[in-house]
Amino acid sequence: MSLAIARRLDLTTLLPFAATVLLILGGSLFFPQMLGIGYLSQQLQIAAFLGVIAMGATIVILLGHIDLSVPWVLGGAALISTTLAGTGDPLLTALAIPAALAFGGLIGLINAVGVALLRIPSMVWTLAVNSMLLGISVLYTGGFNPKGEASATMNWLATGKLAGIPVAFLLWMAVAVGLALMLHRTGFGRYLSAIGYNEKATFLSGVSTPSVLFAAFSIAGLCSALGGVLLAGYANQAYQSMGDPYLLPTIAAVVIGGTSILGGKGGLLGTVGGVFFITLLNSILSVMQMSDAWRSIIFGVLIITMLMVQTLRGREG
Amino acid sequence: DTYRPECFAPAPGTSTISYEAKEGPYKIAFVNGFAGNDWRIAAIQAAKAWAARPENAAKIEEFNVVSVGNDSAAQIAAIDNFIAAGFDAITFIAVNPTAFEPVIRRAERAGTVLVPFDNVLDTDRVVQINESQVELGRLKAQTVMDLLGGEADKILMVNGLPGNATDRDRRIGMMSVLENVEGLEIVEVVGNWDTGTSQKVVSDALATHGQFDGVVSQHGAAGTINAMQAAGHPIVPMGVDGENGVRMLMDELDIPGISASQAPAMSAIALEAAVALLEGNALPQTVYLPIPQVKSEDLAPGVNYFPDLPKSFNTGTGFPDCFAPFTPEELLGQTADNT
Amino acid sequence: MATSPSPIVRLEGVTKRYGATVALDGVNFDCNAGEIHAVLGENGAGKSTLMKIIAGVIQPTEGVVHVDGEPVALRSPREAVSRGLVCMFQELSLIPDLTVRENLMLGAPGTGLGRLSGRTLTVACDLLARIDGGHIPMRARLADLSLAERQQVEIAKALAREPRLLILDEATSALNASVVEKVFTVIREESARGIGVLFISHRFHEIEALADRVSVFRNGRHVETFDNGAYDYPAIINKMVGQKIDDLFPAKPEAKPDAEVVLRLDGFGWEDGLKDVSITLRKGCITGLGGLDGQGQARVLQGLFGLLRKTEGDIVLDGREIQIASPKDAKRPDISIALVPEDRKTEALVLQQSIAANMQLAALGVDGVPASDPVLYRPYIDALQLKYASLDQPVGQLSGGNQQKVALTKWLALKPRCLLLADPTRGIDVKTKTQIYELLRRLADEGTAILLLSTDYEEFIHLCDETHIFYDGRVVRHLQGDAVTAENILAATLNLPAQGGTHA
Amino acid sequence: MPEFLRANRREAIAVAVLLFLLTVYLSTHPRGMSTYVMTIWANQCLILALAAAAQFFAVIVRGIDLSVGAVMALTNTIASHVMGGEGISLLGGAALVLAAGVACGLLNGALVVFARIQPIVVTLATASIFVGLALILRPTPGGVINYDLADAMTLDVLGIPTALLITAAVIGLFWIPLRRTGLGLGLYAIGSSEQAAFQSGIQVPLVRMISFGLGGLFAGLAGLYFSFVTTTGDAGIAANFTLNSIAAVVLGGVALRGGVGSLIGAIAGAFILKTIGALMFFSGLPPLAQPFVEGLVLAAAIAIGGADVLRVRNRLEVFAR
Ligand SMILES: Nc1ncnc2c1ncn2[C@@H]1O[C@H](COP(=O)(O)OP(=O)(O)OP(=O)(O)O)[C@@H](O)[C@H]1O
Ligand SMILES: Nc1ncnc2c1ncn2[C@@H]1O[C@H](COP(=O)(O)OP(=O)(O)OP(=O)(O)O)[C@@H](O)[C@H]1O
Ligand SMILES: O[C@@H]1[C@@H](O)[C@H](O)OC[C@H]1O
Ligand SMILES: [Mg+2]
Ligand SMILES: [Mg+2]
Repeated sequence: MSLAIARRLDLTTLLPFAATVLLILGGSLFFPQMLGIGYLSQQLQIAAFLGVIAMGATIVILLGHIDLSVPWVLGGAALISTTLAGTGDPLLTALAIPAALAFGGLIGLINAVGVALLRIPSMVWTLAVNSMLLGISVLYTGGFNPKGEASATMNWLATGKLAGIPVAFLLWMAVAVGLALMLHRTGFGRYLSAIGYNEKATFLSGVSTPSVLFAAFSIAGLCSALGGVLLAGYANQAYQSMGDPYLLPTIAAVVIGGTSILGGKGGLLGTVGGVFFITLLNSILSVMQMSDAWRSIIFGVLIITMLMVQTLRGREG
Repeated sequence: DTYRPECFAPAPGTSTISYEAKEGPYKIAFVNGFAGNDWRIAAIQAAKAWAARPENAAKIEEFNVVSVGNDSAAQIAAIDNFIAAGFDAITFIAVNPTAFEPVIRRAERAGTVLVPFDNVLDTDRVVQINESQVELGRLKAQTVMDLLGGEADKILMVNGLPGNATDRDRRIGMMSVLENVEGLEIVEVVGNWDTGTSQKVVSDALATHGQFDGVVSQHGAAGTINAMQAAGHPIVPMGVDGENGVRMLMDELDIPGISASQAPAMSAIALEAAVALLEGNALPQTVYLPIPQVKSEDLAPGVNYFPDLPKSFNTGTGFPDCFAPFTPEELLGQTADNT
Repeated sequence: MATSPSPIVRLEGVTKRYGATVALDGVNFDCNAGEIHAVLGENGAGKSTLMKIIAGVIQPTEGVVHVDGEPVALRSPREAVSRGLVCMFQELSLIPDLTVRENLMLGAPGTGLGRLSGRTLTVACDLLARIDGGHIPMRARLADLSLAERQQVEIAKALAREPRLLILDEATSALNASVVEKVFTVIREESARGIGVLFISHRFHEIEALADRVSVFRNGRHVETFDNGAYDYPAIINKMVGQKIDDLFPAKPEAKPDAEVVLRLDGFGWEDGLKDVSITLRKGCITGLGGLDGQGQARVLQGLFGLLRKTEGDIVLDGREIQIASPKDAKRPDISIALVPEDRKTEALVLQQSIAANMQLAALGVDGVPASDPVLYRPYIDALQLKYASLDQPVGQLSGGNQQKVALTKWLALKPRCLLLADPTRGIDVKTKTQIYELLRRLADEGTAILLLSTDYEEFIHLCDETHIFYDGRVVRHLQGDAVTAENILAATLNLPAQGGTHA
Repeated sequence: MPEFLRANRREAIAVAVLLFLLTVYLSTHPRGMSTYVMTIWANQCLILALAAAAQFFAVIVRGIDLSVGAVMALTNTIASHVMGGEGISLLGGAALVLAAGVACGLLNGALVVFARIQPIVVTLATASIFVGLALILRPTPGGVINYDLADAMTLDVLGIPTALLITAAVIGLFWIPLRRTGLGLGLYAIGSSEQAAFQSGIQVPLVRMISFGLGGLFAGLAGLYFSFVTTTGDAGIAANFTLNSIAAVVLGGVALRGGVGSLIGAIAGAFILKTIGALMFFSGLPPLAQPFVEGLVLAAAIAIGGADVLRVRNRLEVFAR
């Protein structure tokens, strides 16, 4: 793994990290506090929500696919976990997180059925799944309106600290390392990018490509669900469309991290950098009280700049 | 001289509108925009609860509710469809305040009564039901400033969804107060009416701007409070909206201030207004409903907030001056599957 | 053989580098109007690179290209075509999702972005007919054609552009002898009309039959150009590979009809593509599958590799009947069937990935196989003499033939019990061919059952112990021993009565 | 004819599905089939259809355009500034609006062709920029479009909805002819195999730029027609249309891997999508159940397209899709 990481430590991967550092230094000119532990560890915590989701997204994108069901998988998981925890019943409360994750995994499987078996483009199938989930949660909330509450564990995961480090961040890193091991220790990572480049040839190499797709999409579902659990623990509640702000930033983080949207090329480490960059950028634009118009313009321009640098490097190397 | 002014309070300097009476029972539709939002779900529930009350049910032949998403063209199409289908009145939450002039003309021709509410229109040609958004903002800011004895150095202002008239007016209302406090630094962040987003941006604001003397916020203030707690920020006066979770926190933490809500139950008032107009009554063109509000000291579980309902539940369950507020049971009694 | 003094193209000191690799090295070369000029060389010698430069696909790192004595910069195929330099590419220039008709019209001379003219089409159509492609439906999606059919379309497309110099880069590699003969007739007529033809092939009998002059390349260098017939095979091969090769094919052991049966197909069928095919694979025996393109022979391979749903008949392995539901199944140690597919670029390899990654892809996850251990592949890389810069180099950078070697290594490393090969020597140079033939023979002797689909009848005659000839989804002839002759094979492929052999 | 149907199978299915849904819709509509009802229906369908057309020109050359909605928002806000006037100024205004659309498209194209960044990523970023500009032009919704012009474009001619006439014109006067040109062929060639297209002598960069330009043009048209329907400017419309335009092209049988499908299909797909939405109006479904049912029908409609893969009997053929 260390070896695999090392191989991935090329400059494209480091780019977003470097850019993040520049952002912080730039921002600190206006707000010296940005160099303070308080602000930085807070960014680690907030980055974790996007980060966890982006880990799953990276895996799906490596396949050359995309998962647009993130928002309402996240929302659904939050709704389920808070509903169970809200009952106050210790057993159900204990089930809150597992149930939410199970939900995420299940939706992942449903996504995979459409993509792997029916061969529907993930971009539209996951979109359709997303709108069904929206429908279900509207139906559910409107029909039952159960008391919702994040469990103590959820709060701790989202807002707690271990040795001064946000638990959410540690959790994210755990997920990242876990997946990285899975990618590099087993053939899984190989299969992902091989499929991302040429699914037919991979299938003809005796790889059960559908199983790989199923695995990848359910991992993505799990990650989105975990993101939902964390966000519910953070806001200490679930609410409709709480996942909407996460879809496009997730994709942005992955591609800024050097993973090719066409599949095949890329990795988790780059995405981690991409997540830091997006999180810091949003944070700084926000505290600068930039008008919304200018915020989105700057956001777009910076992303393009990053990608240009990336492709330029790519062409030299 | 207008119908039930205690409820349908005229906005300052507004005109009156009336149509000639029609025979009931009526066909009425409620055309909502986006549905995946707790406030809107509550609004739909309130509308259905209203239609289910016997005294109203008697007056109604058909009642349709549709949600068209954040697409003004689709909303125009929906309204046109109900006009075409010969509906007597249509209430709606406008996706866009300026997109409905042609529809209004077509409605007039067809003799269909239009009653926008919540997100209303920039027009004086139809009766509109809303709380004064400017007042809603002003009220929160004023209360906070009063609690601060009229003086403050730094105020945090959490705005709603940008590019949206409702958000604009509420901000204008807050500014109308805060601008007059001299030496006041106003730090604005964009919370998008979203608890999680508010929590993030407020955390950042606290980390970079340090302490605030007070906070004024639109929807999502629960996030704002969480962030302040996490940052160990002292309790300061707050003006917030009316979600259940926010009131819980206010009561629990003894946060001084006010919770004034844009109440989803106004969907029912809009229907009430529609019927009143169809029955030939005159109403103010712009109705400013009495803003449901609670000072923190008056917060009482089960009365103006509900510990065993979700935090995302909107407490604005009615306007006492208009009719008995809906009980949560009444709202939920309307489970989605018995229309 | 008309060789006008003024060459159409002349290359002067042309060098092409790809990073460290030198694909072409200071090449001087010319091709005259009215001549058929064959280019020979082992895999990776630089033939395609040469052609791509003349066709404007790539630009030389150094050196000059002269067209009609004028130094020119050919920045794109468009410019080359406008000067009458038309190439029929080894990796085809056809659009999979367009119909045959649309492909023939695409970028045809005179059609810019504006209105399309049907004129080129009519020309192309009758050309297609003349090379035996008359049956190919104009409305068919190109992707739905077999490789051979696609090559026929590509040839017609190239000819229809009224070339002054026609470049054929392994244009006939998947075509069968009878079709190739027709293509040659057309080419001869064209050159008789004063058109220059540059011609790459790894099949000697083709070159002998066609070329006026022959140029030999080795390691990116132009070794020599001479008139056809000036040297004999061994001499030419010597120039090509820098060593003597006495016989192309290994000695064929006498038939052992009673050797133990490894794999048996009984009444195998699938839709209308395959009807009642029964084939027996014996230990130490190489079995050939022949026939015109698209007669179903590839279907047999696909069926045995678990690619066809709802097949009829039985597959019997070591006496027990087995079901093969997918390539993963086929790969299972207890079945252990390998397929080296027909189209290396889309089916056999992941071009963007490294040689190492490609070789490991099949072995990964097979228990008891150390997939990531280079030692596993070394013997085959050596035996096939893969020409590569580094194992981390993307396979896409390898020459056509060397890509094929990677595809073979990938599966051979698994030591399959039964090896299915679809035209494995297509685009492979003689030297490598001999290596592959020896390898196959050795594997067969070690007990691997080998099913060899081929478009080169020499392989049936000299390599295979027995051969099944397909026609319209059936085995129409089962040739063994002395009955395996060029005449019989050709007759059988056309389903004509035989002068020997046993009817299946 | 059957031959023709087989060749255009995807479009044929889409049109069939559309006719079915439309029949259901009209039969649930109390007013039933009438010019008014058809006009309402056609208007909102055409907006998405034009957006889908924009998406089509990105997808056909193997791209995705996440900025379609954003360009609509930008052009819509521009229109709300320049199309309130009278007479000739309106023409100028419309020209300006469409020019802006084309400019956006060309910017996307340039970043794809010259900076070599993947279309989906480029447009993800430019979308953010375009929306920002739109917000500067219209911080909150406002402005007007000349009502007479708006009426002319959104009502009917002799009982036929203007929107349907426009749709017919786009297909008959623009698409069918384009399909018969080298450009039309080039679009498909690039989308299907860029290398092969290049080797066949297609000027890949040029054709790609043109394709993105056309995409921008149609996004501009969509923004313009949206302006006619809503008679005002609003920077907040982007989100809806982008993803829906993608769903629409797929419903219309356009393959996201490029090179397959037709503008007719894309347009049909858009009409299908909007009709599914319209079905809710008089469905009598519980309001809170409607979003779910809508999603369900969408999923079903998409799955129908995929279903035939289950009948494929050569496992390799599923990869060709
Ligand atoms: N794009 C590329 N990048 C790097 N090296 C390349 C590239 N294309 C070709 N080469 C190298 O250039 C050399 C010549 O390749 P070329 O394709 O011309 O060989 P060839 O004579 O056509 O072989 P074959 O008979 O197998 O087709 C080979 O060593 C090949 O690896
Ligand atoms: N994906 C496909 N879809 C439809 N038809 C196909 C497809 N692939 C091949 N065909 C047609 O089916 C027939 C059999 O094709 P195929 O090329 O596999 O036969 P084959 O035995 O491999 O011929 P050869 O190996 O000599 O090229 C051919 O006529 C071909 O045009
Ligand atoms: O008025 C707003 C309502 O329209 C939105 O849906 O939720 C937040 C409210 O303030
Ligand atoms: Mg070659
Ligand atoms: Mg074949």
